[in-house]
Amino acid sequence: MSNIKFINLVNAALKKAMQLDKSVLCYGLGMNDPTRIFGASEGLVEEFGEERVFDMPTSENAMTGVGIGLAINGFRPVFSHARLDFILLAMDQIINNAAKWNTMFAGAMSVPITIRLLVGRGWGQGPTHCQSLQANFAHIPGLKVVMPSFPEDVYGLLLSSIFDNNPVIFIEHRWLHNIVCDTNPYDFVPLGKARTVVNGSDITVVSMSYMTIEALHAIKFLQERGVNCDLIDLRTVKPIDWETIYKSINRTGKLLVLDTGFEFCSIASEIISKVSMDCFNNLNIAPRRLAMPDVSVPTSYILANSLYTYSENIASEICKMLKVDIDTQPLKNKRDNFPRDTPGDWFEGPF
Amino acid sequence: MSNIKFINLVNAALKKAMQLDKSVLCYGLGMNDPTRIFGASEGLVEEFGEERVFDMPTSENAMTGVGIGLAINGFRPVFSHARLDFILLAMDQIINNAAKWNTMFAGAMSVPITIRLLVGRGWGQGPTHCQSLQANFAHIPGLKVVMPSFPEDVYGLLLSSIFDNNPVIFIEHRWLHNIVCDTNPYDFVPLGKARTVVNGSDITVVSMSYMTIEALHAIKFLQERGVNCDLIDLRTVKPIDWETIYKSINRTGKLLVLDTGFEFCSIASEIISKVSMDCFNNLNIAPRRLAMPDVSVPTSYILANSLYTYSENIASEICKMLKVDIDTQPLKNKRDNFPRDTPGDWFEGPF
Amino acid sequence: MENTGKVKYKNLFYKMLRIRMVEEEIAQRYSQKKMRCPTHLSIGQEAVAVAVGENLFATDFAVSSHRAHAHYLAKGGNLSALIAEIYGKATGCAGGYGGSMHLSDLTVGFVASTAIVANTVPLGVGLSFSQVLKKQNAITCIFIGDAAIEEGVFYESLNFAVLKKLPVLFICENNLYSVNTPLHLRQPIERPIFKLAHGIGAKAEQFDGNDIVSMFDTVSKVIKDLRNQGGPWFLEFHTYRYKVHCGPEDDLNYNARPKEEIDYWLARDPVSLLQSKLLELSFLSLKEIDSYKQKIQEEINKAFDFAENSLFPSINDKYKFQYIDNNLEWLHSVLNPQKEVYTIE
Amino acid sequence: MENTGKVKYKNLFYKMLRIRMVEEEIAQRYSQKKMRCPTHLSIGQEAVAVAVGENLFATDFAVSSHRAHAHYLAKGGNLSALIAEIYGKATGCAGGYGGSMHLSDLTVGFVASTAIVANTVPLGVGLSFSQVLKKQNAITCIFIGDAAIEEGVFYESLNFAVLKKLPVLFICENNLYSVNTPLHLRQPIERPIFKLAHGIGAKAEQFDGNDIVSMFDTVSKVIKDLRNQGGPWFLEFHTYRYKVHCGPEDDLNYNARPKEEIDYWLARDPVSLLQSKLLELSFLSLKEIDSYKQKIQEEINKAFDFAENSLFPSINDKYKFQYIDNNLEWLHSVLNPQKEVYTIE
Ligand SMILES: Cc1ncc(C[n+]2csc(CCOP(=O)(O)OP(=O)(O)O)c2C)c(N)n1
Ligand SMILES: Cc1ncc(C[n+]2csc(CCOP(=O)(O)OP(=O)(O)O)c2C)c(N)n1
Ligand SMILES: [Mg+2]
Ligand SMILES: [Mg+2]
Repeated sequence: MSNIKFINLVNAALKKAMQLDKSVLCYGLGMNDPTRIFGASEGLVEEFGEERVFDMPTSENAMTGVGIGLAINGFRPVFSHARLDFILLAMDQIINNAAKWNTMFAGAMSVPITIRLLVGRGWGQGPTHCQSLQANFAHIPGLKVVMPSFPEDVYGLLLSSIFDNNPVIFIEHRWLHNIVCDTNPYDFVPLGKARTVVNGSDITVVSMSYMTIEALHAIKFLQERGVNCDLIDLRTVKPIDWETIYKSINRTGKLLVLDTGFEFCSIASEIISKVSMDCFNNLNIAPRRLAMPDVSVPTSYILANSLYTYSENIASEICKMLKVDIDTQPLKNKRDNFPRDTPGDWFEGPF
Repeated sequence: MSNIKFINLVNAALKKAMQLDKSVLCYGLGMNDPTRIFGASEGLVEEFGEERVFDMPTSENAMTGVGIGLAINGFRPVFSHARLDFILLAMDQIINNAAKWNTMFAGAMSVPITIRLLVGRGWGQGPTHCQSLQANFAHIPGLKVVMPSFPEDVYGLLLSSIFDNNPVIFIEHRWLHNIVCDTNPYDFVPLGKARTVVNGSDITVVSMSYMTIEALHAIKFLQERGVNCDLIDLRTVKPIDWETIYKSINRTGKLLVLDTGFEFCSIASEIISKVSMDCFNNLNIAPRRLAMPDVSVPTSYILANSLYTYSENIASEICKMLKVDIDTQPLKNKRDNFPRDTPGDWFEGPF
Repeated sequence: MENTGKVKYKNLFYKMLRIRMVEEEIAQRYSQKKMRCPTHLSIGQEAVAVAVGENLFATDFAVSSHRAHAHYLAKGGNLSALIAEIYGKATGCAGGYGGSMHLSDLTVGFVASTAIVANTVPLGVGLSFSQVLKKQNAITCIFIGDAAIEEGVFYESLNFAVLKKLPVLFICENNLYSVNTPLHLRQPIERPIFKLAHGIGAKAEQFDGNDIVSMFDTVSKVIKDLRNQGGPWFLEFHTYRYKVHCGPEDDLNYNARPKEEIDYWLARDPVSLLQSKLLELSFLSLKEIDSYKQKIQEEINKAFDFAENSLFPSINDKYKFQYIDNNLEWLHSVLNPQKEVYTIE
Repeated sequence: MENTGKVKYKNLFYKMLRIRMVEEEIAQRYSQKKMRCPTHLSIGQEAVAVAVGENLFATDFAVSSHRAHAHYLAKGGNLSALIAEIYGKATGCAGGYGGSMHLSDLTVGFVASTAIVANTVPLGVGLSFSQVLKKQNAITCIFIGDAAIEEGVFYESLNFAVLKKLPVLFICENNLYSVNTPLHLRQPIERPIFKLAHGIGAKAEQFDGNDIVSMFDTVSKVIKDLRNQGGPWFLEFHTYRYKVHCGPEDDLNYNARPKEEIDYWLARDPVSLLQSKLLELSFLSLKEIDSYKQKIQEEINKAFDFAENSLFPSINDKYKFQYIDNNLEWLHSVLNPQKEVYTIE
């Protein structure tokens, strides 16, 4: 089992969904081409045929509406995009139609569409190929927004998204795709439930998607040095599992939120504001966030790298919050073993 | 001067801008039709001609790109939309082009476009004609987002937006359009500076756009009953004038944020989270927000009304926060003198 | 028109008259301020809806836009539920959540109308695609105005429909205006809309949208062709609206629109045109018309009574449709973590 | 080809060869991992860029897409600044902020290329509109691929250009693929792209995009017509890409694309085609070609040296372009609150 990567589990979930239910369809640019969207659609067209697995014109907006139409008449379409940034062309269909359909017609019709969006990073993706805009979707009533971090969760989360009766925005960070799974990944995972990845009582760290991986490095490093963090991986960023977060805060009294998106009006803002409103008396120091700063990400890797949050930044921030003095240089050095605009050796493309 | 309404001052600002600088252009659906977009473009085509003031096809996306192209080659286009909701068709042009152009080409070109978006409310606007999505724009680096509340400010703010070298999203709430001005409205108003509308030391109320009007009613009512609020009208919601907010908080120790938008990942979230992070030790009770709940707004006025925040809700919230016992029924009664799905008598259309 | 057409055209006349009278009643009562939502009337454009609607089955789908009352009714949508919807009542066809711009009657295949120009177009194409995938022997109709074709999504949708040869019928009511903006400020007028659609790859035709007698049979043929040979088909109907874009007032103001234009179209009112022809041919008497009107008026009165007497949706339901609940216990139970094996090729 | 064409075609050959050699050098050095950004090569498509670029002045504008090196160079863009940009250096044509997909050289009118399919199309139309409004006697070129025409914004933009008769030239390089997806899965192939554009209202023509001799003079005429009579003009060029969609590897893999297709196009390589013709006519000798190559290689080496030796942008500048500063003191000083009077009509 140890060879299975995150992207393979995305593929396995799509296969499973299509086997379980004939109404599941998969489409997107390059769906059936030799690269199969980084492997996500591997083997699908062969098993389920071209009626259920199809490529499309470069028409993101109409093809979202087509998916909504299919969904209204009983299908469960999964619409995949190689970059989240492309879906900005389809915001009218997503916000004015998909998100509102259920309310607008008083529950007469549901729109069970799943929109898979991949977030790019590194290797000079440039400002329009690296945006992690979960906040823009989460802001809209009626949408669910799912952001898996671990290969152990992605299979279950994707299946729950596909079989959810609401439109689901399913955001995969490209840097997760090659992460190998080391426990059984085939379990059911409900939407709306966070996962406590590490237990600790010094501080609550709330995270999502690829940031959870960086957090894990930082937290393991600190653990070895006597600092114990609660690490909560959101999995679903809308709706948020407040209960799990509040419980942790009420134990630790301290909150750090990590976000892959821009900081202003982010999921991190929402979490910090909700915790400040609802757990005010249990917070004993100022909450903090680490997110993308409020600036477009340039292409040159020198500049881009400087805007991202790495494990050593997380470790430092935690130390600062806890007022402990730990040298984070070893984390930094370890990371410098491979280029900072790649997640490891494998990332020189396809992008 | 007392007859001048908010919408007349929008019109006056457009005229002034076009007089000051030949590069200012105005366009949008219905720009030169008999109703002149509620009066905003009154007299413009007559004074400046059809080359500078023009109608367009119902092609929001391309016409945003056309505006960007005009801006790159030296124009200052003002693009008007009767509803904010329509601009969702143009998110690619706004986010992937306008917002990033400056960074993407290292400052070689600027995109001084102003996009006027009107937010609808009431009279059964329905879920897709009443969205106040400032948070979705504010989330994006590179955009400025301006939300005037008072007729006294709109002239100055619109001029500063038009002559700003960055793309500016200028959001006008339709319920402000008929508000009459009672002091001199022709002054310069810089972007990025909030306005302290009322001074008080009991609590800081931060607000924007139409919510400031409701807040003002509530705060005057409370003032007469011995409760003194600091009311800060943001005017620019991105970038935010943190200094003014922090100063007030550090005096009052209490924060209530009002927002015309959906609550999740909102401007209100951003403000509460920033204040909680940066002024933690000066906050002495849990901050609160009043914003649109996380649900689409139905058309039936009975349902829609129940989702909006009225002055009595604000007054009640403040009383709850301050633990004072004031009967807000008089505010409620006063409001019930005219239908709650209109701002007053004038609003039965045009919408 | 032959004698065989008598029953047919009398029926069409009745339906057009009914739509006209419904909308006139709405217009008349609108000032009572009980219908509190933006309302777009189709008075002057009834022939198109009826000509198309008459050729559809309940299993066919239709979607439309902000100006949808006529399409809804011609497709067989429930009248009382329409009026109640405009009144914002729980008995409305969208439970009061939708209003005049969001109509739906799934029992007759009128799937939805929405308020954003052209945004049901891809949805209609998706519905049509779903019919093909499900091997449902049915078609989908997409009602749009002349402005909707200016949205890129129309083009993208039509391209996809052509690519997949979907059984979808685009009905474009070209009433020369988008709100108050005349066509020539939005489109090159030397390029007719139906020719544009043809250039994109659709089978396309144009019709006099006001003279139902002149076009009904061809429309029937087109729809048969669509059912048998596939599509897409794009039909442009030239027609005219009398009321303001939104609301109950008349808009035949010689300052806003050219006098010749108004006069031309008023002389070609679709209901009057058909009525004169039927009278001329003695297919219909004035007395019959009166009895039609009486019957329709009764139906309309009932519908308004129904709407007036219905309850509003409960405020307690304001969060009811935030999300659709769904229980995934079945999924939980079919997933067997131990049994799954993933093989990497 | 007449003798008078000798200088002309030798010049065109030189320019095509130069672009080919630049891109081959990029491909070859890419594996050094110093060019760390997604890079789309146009090898096989050089004739189009050169045929168009040769007919432009520096005052004309051009915009392009992800695959823009050839367009940038053919428009006269600075070579060293291109290479430095791909290296992410401060001396790059976009200061390193843009990378291969965001090129700009305002000194020669190459305004911008961007990475989102078709999203410079309306921008180009806006530039062209700005030229008209400013009475600048110039045109704008919009380089797009065959997939870009599938985006609604292309259609909306072309409609507006037709409506306003703007002097804008659409150059569509139809290389049969969007990434790895062949045309027939995206568009009805019985509907040629240039005919589609014609249906939207543009003047339109198609060309063999690989045989510059066959099309150069007509392209020149079209551009003259555009300058004199207005536009828009839409030109479809049939051509072919050899490399993978993105990156330096070859993509002429018989599993992914039909063998006949590859063979057909390889036999019609644009550089070889012209070279053979020029050799055949003795307009050019092998020796001259060698000297061209040597000269070009020197220029290329210099450009790479320049890029390698340039500095990266400073990390301290990472927030430099968050907003453009602007001082509105002038506005403050011209606004005189006491003097303004607004009259309501
Ligand atoms: C995307 C979008 N842009 C603008 C509007 C405002 N609007 C509502 S109806 C309409 C005119 C539509 O004209 P047309 O399609 O010809 O239909 P008609 O009203 O003539 O029936 C416009 C511009 C909208 N609802 N949606
Ligand atoms: C809106 C959008 N959708 C998808 C992509 C991914 N993408 C990048 S290039 C490309 C293919 C474009 O094909 P074409 O226009 O024919 O140009 P070519 O690559 O063949 O030169 C695609 C789909 C994108 N960049 N933007
Ligand atoms: Mg119309
Ligand atoms: Mg191509």
